[in-house]
Amino acid sequence: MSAVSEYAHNIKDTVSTIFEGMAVTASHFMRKPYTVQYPDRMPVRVQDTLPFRYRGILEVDLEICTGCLACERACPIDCIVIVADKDQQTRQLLLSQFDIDIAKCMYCGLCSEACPTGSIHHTTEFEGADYSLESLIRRFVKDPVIAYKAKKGPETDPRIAPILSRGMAYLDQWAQPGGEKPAGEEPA
Amino acid sequence: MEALQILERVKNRFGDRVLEISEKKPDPFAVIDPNAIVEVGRFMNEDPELAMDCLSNESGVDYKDRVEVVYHLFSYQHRHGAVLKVKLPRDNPSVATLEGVWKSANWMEREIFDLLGVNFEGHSDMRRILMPEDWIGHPLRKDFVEPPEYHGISTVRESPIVRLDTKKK
Amino acid sequence: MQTLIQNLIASGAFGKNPPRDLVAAIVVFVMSLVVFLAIALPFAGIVTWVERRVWARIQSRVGPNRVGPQGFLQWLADGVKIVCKEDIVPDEADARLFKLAPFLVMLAFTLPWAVMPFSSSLILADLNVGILYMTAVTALTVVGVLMAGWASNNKWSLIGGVRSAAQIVSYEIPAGLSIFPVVLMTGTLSMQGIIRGQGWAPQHWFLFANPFTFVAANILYMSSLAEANRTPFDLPEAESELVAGFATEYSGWRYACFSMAEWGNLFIIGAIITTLFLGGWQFPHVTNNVVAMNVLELITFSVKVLFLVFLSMWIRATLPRVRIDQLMTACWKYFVPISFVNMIGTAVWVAIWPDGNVAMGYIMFAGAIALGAIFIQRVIYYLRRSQMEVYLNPTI
Amino acid sequence: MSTLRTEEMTLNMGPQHPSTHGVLRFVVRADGEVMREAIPDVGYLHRSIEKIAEKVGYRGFMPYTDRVDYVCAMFTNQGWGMVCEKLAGIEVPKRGEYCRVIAAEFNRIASHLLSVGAMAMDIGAMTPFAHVIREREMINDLIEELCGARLTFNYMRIGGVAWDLPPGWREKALKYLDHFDPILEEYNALISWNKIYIERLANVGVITPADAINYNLVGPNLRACGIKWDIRKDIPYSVYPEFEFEVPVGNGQWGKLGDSMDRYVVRIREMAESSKILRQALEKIPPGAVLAKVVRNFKPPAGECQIRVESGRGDMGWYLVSDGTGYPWRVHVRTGSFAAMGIIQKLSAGLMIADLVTLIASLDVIAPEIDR
Repeated sequence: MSAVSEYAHNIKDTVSTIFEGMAVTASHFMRKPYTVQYPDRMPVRVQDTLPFRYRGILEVDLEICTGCLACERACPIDCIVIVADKDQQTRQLLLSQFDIDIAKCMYCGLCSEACPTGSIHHTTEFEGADYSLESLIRRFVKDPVIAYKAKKGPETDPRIAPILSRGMAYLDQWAQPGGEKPAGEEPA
Repeated sequence: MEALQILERVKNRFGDRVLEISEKKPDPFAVIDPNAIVEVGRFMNEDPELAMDCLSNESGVDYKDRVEVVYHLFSYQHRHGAVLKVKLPRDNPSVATLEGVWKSANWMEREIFDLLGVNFEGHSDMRRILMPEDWIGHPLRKDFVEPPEYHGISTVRESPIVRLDTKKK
Repeated sequence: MQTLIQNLIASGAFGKNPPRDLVAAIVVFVMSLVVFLAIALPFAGIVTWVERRVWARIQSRVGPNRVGPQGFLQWLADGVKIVCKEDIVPDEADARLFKLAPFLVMLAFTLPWAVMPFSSSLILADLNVGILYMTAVTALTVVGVLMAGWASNNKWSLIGGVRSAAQIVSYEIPAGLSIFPVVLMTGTLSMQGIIRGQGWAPQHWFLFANPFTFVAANILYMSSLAEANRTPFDLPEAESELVAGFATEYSGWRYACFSMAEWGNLFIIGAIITTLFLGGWQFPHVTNNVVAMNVLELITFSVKVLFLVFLSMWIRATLPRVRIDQLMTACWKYFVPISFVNMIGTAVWVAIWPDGNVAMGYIMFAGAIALGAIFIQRVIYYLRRSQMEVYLNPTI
Repeated sequence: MSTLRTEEMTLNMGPQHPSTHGVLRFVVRADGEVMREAIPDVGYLHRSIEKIAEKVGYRGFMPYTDRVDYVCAMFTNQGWGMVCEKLAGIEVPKRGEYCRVIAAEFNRIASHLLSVGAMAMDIGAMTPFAHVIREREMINDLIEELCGARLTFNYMRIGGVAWDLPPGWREKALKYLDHFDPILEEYNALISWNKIYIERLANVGVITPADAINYNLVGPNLRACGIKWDIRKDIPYSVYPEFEFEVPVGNGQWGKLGDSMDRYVVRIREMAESSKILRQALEKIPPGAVLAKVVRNFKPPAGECQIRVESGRGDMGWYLVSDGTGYPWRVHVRTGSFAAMGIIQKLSAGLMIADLVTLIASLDVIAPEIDR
């Protein structure tokens, strides 16, 4: 390419590409903005729009906690502390402490995968800001409670049954490790 | 070429300076005399049938009784790879640098020096790379104990959860 | 202005026989204050809000919309916030120069308003060298910016300051040369004189007078952007390279001075181009009422200027930044030679058609409309291609 | 004419600087605008992830791998999963592999989007960055639905993936891809073929093919030098052999072979190829389990192995030494950014300060991946 034609080409390229770029940006004036006006200008709470698998702040349903310590063992950073002792007289497992340090929790979901009943599970709650690290500890046991013991047949206790069915549904959708659960959707 | 054939070829060339060939799956490797590693490296780089033009990975492993430096070589030309190892004493481990053969060794050797304390002789820039310059110790050594504080900054955060029982997990 | 001073003295507001110079000084001071406070500052403020909204729309965002209706008062909130902030002078900085620099930049921003031709009679001073004065005082910025860069005692600031100096000094040349064609055609440097040389209709604007002036207008616009440190020539404050360039160490109201001058300068750029090429305040004579006529002219002028301001925002949202050597290449290898060609071409044009070529005006205007049509077609093409309704998150 | 006396100045760029993509530091020796040398200083983001691996065990390390490269965490997940599977000889179910590929390719698009957007921003164009972040958000929404997190996915497990595709997800993903392809074209019109942009990138930081191999550059950086090398094609893993896709290589169309523009264009083209792979994968995905049966207390046999994954930043090497216990003896990650960082000092001589910024961006350096 001779110098003159290169010179002319440079000008032409510059002008035409800028023209094209301006057309793209101009077209954006006519499109809707994408941003979400969090938190006060949304029709619903953002927590309600999050997908089921969203890994938010952990929650424990003590009613169906078996005290098996699977979650405590699965946790890579030891943010779950469970104290479960066998009562010498009643021969029952007594949960006297179930604390989760959600300041330390990294929301990996390994604990809720390990849970046999779906007792420990993630919620869609994510707004956990607080003023001190101590206040970020979730203490689930107020008074020592007896751990849940799986029954042979279906759960009959009307107080526990709905919680357990929720927990099992949670496990179903979470596709328990092992992969035995059927696929969530039909393949093409 | 298969990895084992490559290692055989090196063995034929260097004889007993190739100390050992392990055929263990999945990655067979050859243990090289630390004094010969540059020679072996250069041979593998320049030999037209091996043409190991890339030092894909260099890492150090601390085995409590020795320190190993592992070289993963790769040839883009022939699309084959091989693994070399040198075994070094745990006190003052030192081996010649491969920087002269593969430029990529420069940073990887700095990292090994930093984290495992292997000294690479003849390296152009043997400084710590990831840890601060004034850090004491080499963190990936198995006997490394993390200092409780660094420049007055605590390196540990006590868990605010107090176990109700004294049982240790 | 003269008559105003005479009337004031005659009315006895300053007592009997006041010194004439004193009255003139007071009048000029008050008038400039009014122009500055009533027009320049709010403009600089509002334009920041407009720019942020324009940017936001281009970037599929909403932009500031919380303070006031549609966030209109955002600029006031920002202003109050920034003025309340601590004014930090770094220990190692050259304190005197450091404090002085923002004033110089502000000076360069305020002085051009003296010759701003808002309408046929709304002008502080119709200097007979108006346009020359305008280019001269806007170049004062370089002193302030260089001073700020040097005094900050920060290497990034210094680089920013030096870049700015190199850039503004270089781009003065194509800018100056691009004014020449208009001066050649009108034979005057007065702002009002240049505007009176054009008509209200687009085909009578100097922009469409001949091909050379059209190119000159574009070069002048680009050069002015460079002088005002706007993208794609915002090297002095290139935030990805120099953090904030010469303004890195500034805080509080001193920083506000810099940014205000930067945005205020947009108006000045627009005003220069409007005056020279877009027919200024020219409006068809629809009424004999002088006040109404002036208001209409003011609106015309403002609309044209604001369009150019909007254009610069749009460009800023579209284009990346050039490198310093490319900046110089663009100036010395492209803008300057082409400006010379423009100058000579216009001179020949004027020699052939001393009163201008009316047919050319219509042809150029038609060409511009055709270009606009192609542009709109491209915009529609991109709109059709994109399927922006694919919003996966149900919250939107 | 006597020569102009100039003085070299030392500039400290970083660790907090707008364009260092994380926490990097460069000691720049410059003569005015022209650099003599830029010496990278890394380690500000060192979190001793390799040491952590020795403490938390095989399963517990999976969430930590997300932090190795948080921009494309799927690949670090996959790398860790693959190296454990190779050592223990675990076969991943077909559907699991497909899920891995789908998640990983979406993540590759997201990673490349961030890379090219950040590059545009470093050059001074703000709008493309906002646009790519918008696209990335849409991909993140998809991935969030898949695995519940937007950045630190922890999606894969040793032996497969944790979660199957949720109902209706496939259609959503396909719909997104239909949206993505025109957007890529629009993006190109806006920035890639812009003359200023090309001028800024062409002939900057030219890497010769020999240098690229010698410095162990990987992924798009290597391909930009004209070397047709992609782990997905050349050392096939997972189910990649079942897909048809091109390996884009640099051709020096805009300047010299292996310049910044080539690296940029390779990333742009790779996004289109990923989109192709995704369409095929979403069409072909077979039924079945997604996770192989792995004992809960996973203990691979003693031994060592290395695998290579084609991550967003190229060939990521995982080296694992096991002693047969439940905790890895040694894990080493060889990452693309680490190698890319090593070549910057060599490339920087004679460039301008503004070019250093584009050079870092074009090598797509991510600070956590360097420091681990």
